[in-house]
Amino acid sequence: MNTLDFDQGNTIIRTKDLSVAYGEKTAVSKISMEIERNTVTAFIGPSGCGKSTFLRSLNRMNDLIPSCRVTGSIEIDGIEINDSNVNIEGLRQLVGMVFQRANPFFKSIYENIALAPRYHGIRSKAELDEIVEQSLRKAALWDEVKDRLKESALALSGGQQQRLCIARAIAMQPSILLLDEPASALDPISTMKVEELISELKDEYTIVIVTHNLHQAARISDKTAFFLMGELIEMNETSILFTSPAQKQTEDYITGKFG
Amino acid sequence: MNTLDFDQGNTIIRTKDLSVAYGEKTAVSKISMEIERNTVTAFIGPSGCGKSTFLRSLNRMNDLIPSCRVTGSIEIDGIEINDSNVNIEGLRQLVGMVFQRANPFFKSIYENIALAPRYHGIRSKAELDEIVEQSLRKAALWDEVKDRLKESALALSGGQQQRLCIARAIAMQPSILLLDEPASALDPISTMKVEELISELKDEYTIVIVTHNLHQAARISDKTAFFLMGELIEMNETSILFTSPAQKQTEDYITGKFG
Amino acid sequence: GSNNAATPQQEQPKTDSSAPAPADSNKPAEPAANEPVTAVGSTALQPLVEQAAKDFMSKNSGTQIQVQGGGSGTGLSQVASGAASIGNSDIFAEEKDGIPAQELVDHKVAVVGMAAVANPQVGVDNLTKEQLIGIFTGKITNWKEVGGADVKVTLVNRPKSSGTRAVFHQFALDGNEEAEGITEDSSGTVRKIISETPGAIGYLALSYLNESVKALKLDGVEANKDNIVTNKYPVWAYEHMYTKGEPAGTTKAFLDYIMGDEVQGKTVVETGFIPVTEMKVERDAQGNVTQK
Amino acid sequence: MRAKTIDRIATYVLTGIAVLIIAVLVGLLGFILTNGWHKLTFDFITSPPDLLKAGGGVGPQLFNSLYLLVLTMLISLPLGLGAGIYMAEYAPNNRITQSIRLCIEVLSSLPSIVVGLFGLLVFVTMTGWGYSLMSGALALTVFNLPLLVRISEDAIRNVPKSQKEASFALGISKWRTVVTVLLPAALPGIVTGAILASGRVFGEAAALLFTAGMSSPDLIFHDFNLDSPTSPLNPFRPAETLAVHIWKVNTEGLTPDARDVADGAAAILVLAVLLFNLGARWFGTWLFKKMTSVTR
Amino acid sequence: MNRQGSDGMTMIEKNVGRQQHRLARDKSYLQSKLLKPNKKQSLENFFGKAIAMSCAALLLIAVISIIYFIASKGLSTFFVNQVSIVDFLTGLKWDPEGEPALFGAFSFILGSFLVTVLAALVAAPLGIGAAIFMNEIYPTFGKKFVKPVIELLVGIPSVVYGYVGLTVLVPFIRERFEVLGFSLLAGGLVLALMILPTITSVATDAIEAVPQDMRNAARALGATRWQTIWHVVLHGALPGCLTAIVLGMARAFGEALAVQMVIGNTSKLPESIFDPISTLTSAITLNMGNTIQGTAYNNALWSLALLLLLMSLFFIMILRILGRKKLDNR
Ligand SMILES: Nc1ncnc2c1ncn2[C@@H]1O[C@H](COP(=O)(O)OP(=O)(O)OP(=O)(O)O)[C@@H](O)[C@H]1O
Ligand SMILES: Nc1ncnc2c1ncn2[C@@H]1O[C@H](COP(=O)(O)OP(=O)(O)OP(=O)(O)O)[C@@H](O)[C@H]1O
Ligand SMILES: [Mg+2]
Ligand SMILES: [Mg+2]
Repeated sequence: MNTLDFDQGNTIIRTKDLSVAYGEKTAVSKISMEIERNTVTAFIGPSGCGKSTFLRSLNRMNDLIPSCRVTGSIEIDGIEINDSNVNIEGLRQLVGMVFQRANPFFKSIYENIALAPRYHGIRSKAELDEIVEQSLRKAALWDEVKDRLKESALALSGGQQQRLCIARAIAMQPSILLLDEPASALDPISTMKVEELISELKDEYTIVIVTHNLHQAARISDKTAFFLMGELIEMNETSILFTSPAQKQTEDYITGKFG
Repeated sequence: MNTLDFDQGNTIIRTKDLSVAYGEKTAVSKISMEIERNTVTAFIGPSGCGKSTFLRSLNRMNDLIPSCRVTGSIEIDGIEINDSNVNIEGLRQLVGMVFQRANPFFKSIYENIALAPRYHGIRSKAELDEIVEQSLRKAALWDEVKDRLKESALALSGGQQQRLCIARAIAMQPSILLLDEPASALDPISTMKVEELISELKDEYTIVIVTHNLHQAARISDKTAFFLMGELIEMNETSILFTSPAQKQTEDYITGKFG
Repeated sequence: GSNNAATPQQEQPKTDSSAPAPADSNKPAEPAANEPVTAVGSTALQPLVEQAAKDFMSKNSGTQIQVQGGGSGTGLSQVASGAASIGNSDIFAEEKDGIPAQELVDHKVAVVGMAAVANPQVGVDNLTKEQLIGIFTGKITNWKEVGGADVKVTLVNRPKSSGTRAVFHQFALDGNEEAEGITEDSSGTVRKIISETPGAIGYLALSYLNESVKALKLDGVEANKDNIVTNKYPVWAYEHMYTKGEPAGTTKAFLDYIMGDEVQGKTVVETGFIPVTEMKVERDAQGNVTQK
Repeated sequence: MRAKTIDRIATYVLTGIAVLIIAVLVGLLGFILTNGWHKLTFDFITSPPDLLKAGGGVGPQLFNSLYLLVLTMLISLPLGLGAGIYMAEYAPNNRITQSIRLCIEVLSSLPSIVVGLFGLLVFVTMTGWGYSLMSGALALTVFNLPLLVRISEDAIRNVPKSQKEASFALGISKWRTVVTVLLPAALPGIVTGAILASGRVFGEAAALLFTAGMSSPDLIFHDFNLDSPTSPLNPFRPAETLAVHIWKVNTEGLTPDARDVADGAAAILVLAVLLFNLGARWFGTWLFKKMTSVTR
Repeated sequence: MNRQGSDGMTMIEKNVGRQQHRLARDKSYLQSKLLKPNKKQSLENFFGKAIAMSCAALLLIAVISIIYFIASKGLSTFFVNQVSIVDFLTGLKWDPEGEPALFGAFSFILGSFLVTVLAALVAAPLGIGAAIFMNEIYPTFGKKFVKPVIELLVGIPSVVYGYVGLTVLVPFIRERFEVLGFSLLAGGLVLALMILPTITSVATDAIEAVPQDMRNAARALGATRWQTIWHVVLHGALPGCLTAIVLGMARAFGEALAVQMVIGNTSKLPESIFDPISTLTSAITLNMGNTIQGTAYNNALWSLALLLLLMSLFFIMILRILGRKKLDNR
């Protein structure tokens, strides 16, 4: 179910002239980008520059916003995902997402994790238990919650909630993982664990992460894309982009941080 | 110089054996701490360790949570703030707060800022306009919103919303400013601006900031307090704490980040 | 109609609302403007009283007469407790428990006749009393048993507390208990149901009869004014307006007006009642009939 | 792709439900409006009813309905809002609050006829007002209040907690927080609720039979003396409303066109409710925009 | 650094001066702020609370007086007129003016119960389904068209519903099923139509209140729209939906005029849903105006009202317990 057709070369996501507008307001304009399989790509850029919007169009979450119009093309593994014959649920299962704000369901911790696997056909209790435990372990949350899996997820602290959301996405066993500032509410230890996890998952998944933490981007990503005012200014190997950016704006931004 | 009355010491906030529990669960246990006037104090520690809870008890925001019980003493300028004769509104006006999650009012940008000053007695339109502009400038938001002050604050991006909340707290002209991860949703440029702002405000305000970004703590704070599982493990000059922590746990935490 | 009721008041606004109204020379009692009269009770009697009140007010400007429904029970309770000046009732106060009948003064203002009414398709236009009782007590369940079409009988009753039912029960069914059936309070609804439901039978005041339903003769006697005034057709009742003690002032003037020729001769007939003044017999609360 | 199939079936079923409801509702509205359409003349809407002959109108009844609605809302809205605020923000979590809550639910389930009889005993008889608009308005208030309380409470509770926190953190007192932060945000919900409540008030008949009465004096519309029994604005005069009038002509009406009058009155009632709804909706949106600057 | 300030001081001097001033001000300012009993604020809070509380108190008084009134009247059947409670609740014969007077209200109780349950069974799935449709399936059309139409229907007076039921539904049932027409079924359907708007609007509000974040999270997990609705939206909106049903049932229970016009009002036990029935409300409305206050008959009607009250209380309780159970699962 999850296995993509691998003979298409190494590019897994390819956008071409992708623009996204909310009503009259263009949030992302004409971005063309290629993302390679099993890499970590970081999106950086100032607040409001359209990183989240771009990310959300990769699994068609923008479909849910009525005013939102997407133009241009997005191919995942050579398949245009905005085509009408694409199975959106299948797409979203393949392309997992964790949001900027933690959004656990009004359900127990266990149910939060088990929901998606159950949707996707896993019924056996033992199997679900296993998935829940594994996902929570990967998200570095297991030890903290193992004794209260039946309690409401809303009783967790902000950071715990966010890690729960990551665990929830992992439980679906996606191929691509979109992370919208997953660590902005996490403490360094959890952040470190998540960063480790991301590096670990790299062999299995393609990961795209939005972050405000340039250190984090530098530490974990293979490639970095710098956005400004809805445009993609520069995208390159992380080491190159951070050491010798091609664009003045990128340099300003990177050094500005420590100005 | 000689007119100043320095004999009361420089401590503005002093807690003694402060414990906070949510129902049965103790979130903060027996913390004694002193915070000096016109300094920046950073709280660090892993997620769920009680930083927010401690912070919230400093302006009695915990009063709002029915299950929450606060024991021990908190003195601000020698006055026990949990006493019944303390004017809570006055306290909260003196001790401004910005939350982990941006929470602008469902009102216009202008109204978001002007609400508190108006409530606290400023009626003249010109004066309010001035306060709104100054506060937004200080929060590095003025240029982005000056043309749409009458629009809803909810139309702003996450980062803009958070800066608006900072502006809103500043507009009240508090003496103490509590910031609960104010920059966790901000991009580096805004973060830098906010950090600069914090350093600037230091001569006027006493600032307490919760942050997960150890760099940030190191850059902006005079003192740093490290929390773990509801306890205060260590508090010291920031330079000392980060270079030669007295406690093993502190060291683990600080270095763990880059483990 | 009501338009002429409003016009005179508009012509002489307010000024005379405090002064006593010019009295009609025929009137033995003088209506006083500052004493509003309330007539409450029977919904069946309400149209007559309301129309009479309108005409009365337009003749005696400045007087206020409020007419309200609520049911005979409400009317009797209210007048007995002094909350209303007049209590309109379909039945004798003596017939209701809990009413101090001796404190109330009865003014019989009209007579209402009632007929057993059936769906036009039942194929019967006359019933003997035995047949009628048989039908209403549930012993006869098909119209063919009384020589009509082969349709099931559907009873349409009035509520147990209703004055109409009490009259029908007493004078048409001779006190035999009705079987359970559909129960409706209002004449309009009863008529509608009977006209639409095959095999339906019920009873209506004569004023509500029209071509959509068929009024049945009882023992060959048609329910009409001529037969009622002589009690040849026995299913009829008085409409009462009770006062607590002897009426005075506007109340008396209004009651006198209703008993006068103008109302008895016109409004009473128009509203489908029989003028009490034309009755050749009298009936008391126990049902004893005496010739006038 | 079982989930997908279920999703499609569910969509069809839900759409089917919506279509069914719309069909029934449109049929119902169409039935009422087409039946009454020919009566909707200026004369019918403005002239007083006739008791015996055909050709009467419903002018005073229409006015009474509107005026009674205004009176009821003037009384019940502040009370409902106040109690809603109390329940949402001040009520301690204890037995008394629980029992208030229970009382509200019980009250909202009271049959309106019982409220009417209660009104007859207390407002009509005990106060000595007689059958009057005021008695009617108070009876309607009794039966309207629980709905308004529930709606305001829910609307206030649904405002995110972070709004309240933000306001408290600015040193704003609780009352002012409620008034300046929570209420504006809760307004659309409250307005929706008030519309629902008004609809009920407008169409209520049973509770009014025994309180506002079943007849109306001939109103003199230029008479502004509040004491005068013929002044339209006098709150202590009896007043038959449109809904009561429908009931009356339906049940005991003697005029040959009783059916027509009822049809026409029902059509007017439906149209009035429609206009009122649209007006209130527009007003609610306008107010929300005004108070929160949020366009929705 | 050594630029001149406007009043002749250097920047440093100015800064130091400002700081001194600030510190000096701070001490007294802080303490005064903290300890000053702020009259305006506490007054405001006091009055706010007082206003809100008196509204709630008024509500309580109204409720208590009504309950007292109904209970005192309704209980006098048993304590003044000496009717046995058991006979009243289980008796099959209702003949208050007979000899001896019989007060068996079981058929009314059963009728009210049946008609309400039938109405809820029809209206709850339809109403909640419509609410889901309006929020989740086709929001633009739903909010712009369906919702206003449904809200409009709340305003249609019950007599009109009753009249439409009488002229359309009853003949339809009569011809379609060859029965009388006046029936439990007709009453249930008319009531279902009447409570549909209530259920729909309240359920809509509840569904709207579920945060968009939740839907996003579920959709991002690849849940279909229906799965999102079923597991996340309805789960979150459940208390609200139950409230909607309670409100609807309460309305159905208390409805008088419309039901009375279509159920036939026969105080016999129904054998099928095509049989005419009688309800508590119809018994009250049919007889209340014709009976004399204070008599056994009148008191018995008040007992029916009291029963009505108790029965709705019973429903409220059941649903509350249900609601609490569901909430715990969260
Ligand atoms: N639902 C929406 N409707 C209208 N405008 C929106 C919406 N979401 C975002 N925008 C606008 O689109 C622009 C890009 O927003 P986006 O959330 O993608 O920025 P971002 O780079 O993720 O910012 P941040 O770092 O603050 O999260 C912003 O100007 C924002 O105001
Ligand atoms: N309202 C509440 N009710 C019950 N428990 C709570 C509540 N708020 C916080 N807690 C618990 O109290 C503990 C401390 O929470 P707190 O929010 O103070 O942590 P924190 O250090 O701010 O964490 P983070 O960095 O994730 O924000 C946590 O275990 C949390 O689950
Ligand atoms: Mg973003
Ligand atoms: Mg925190």
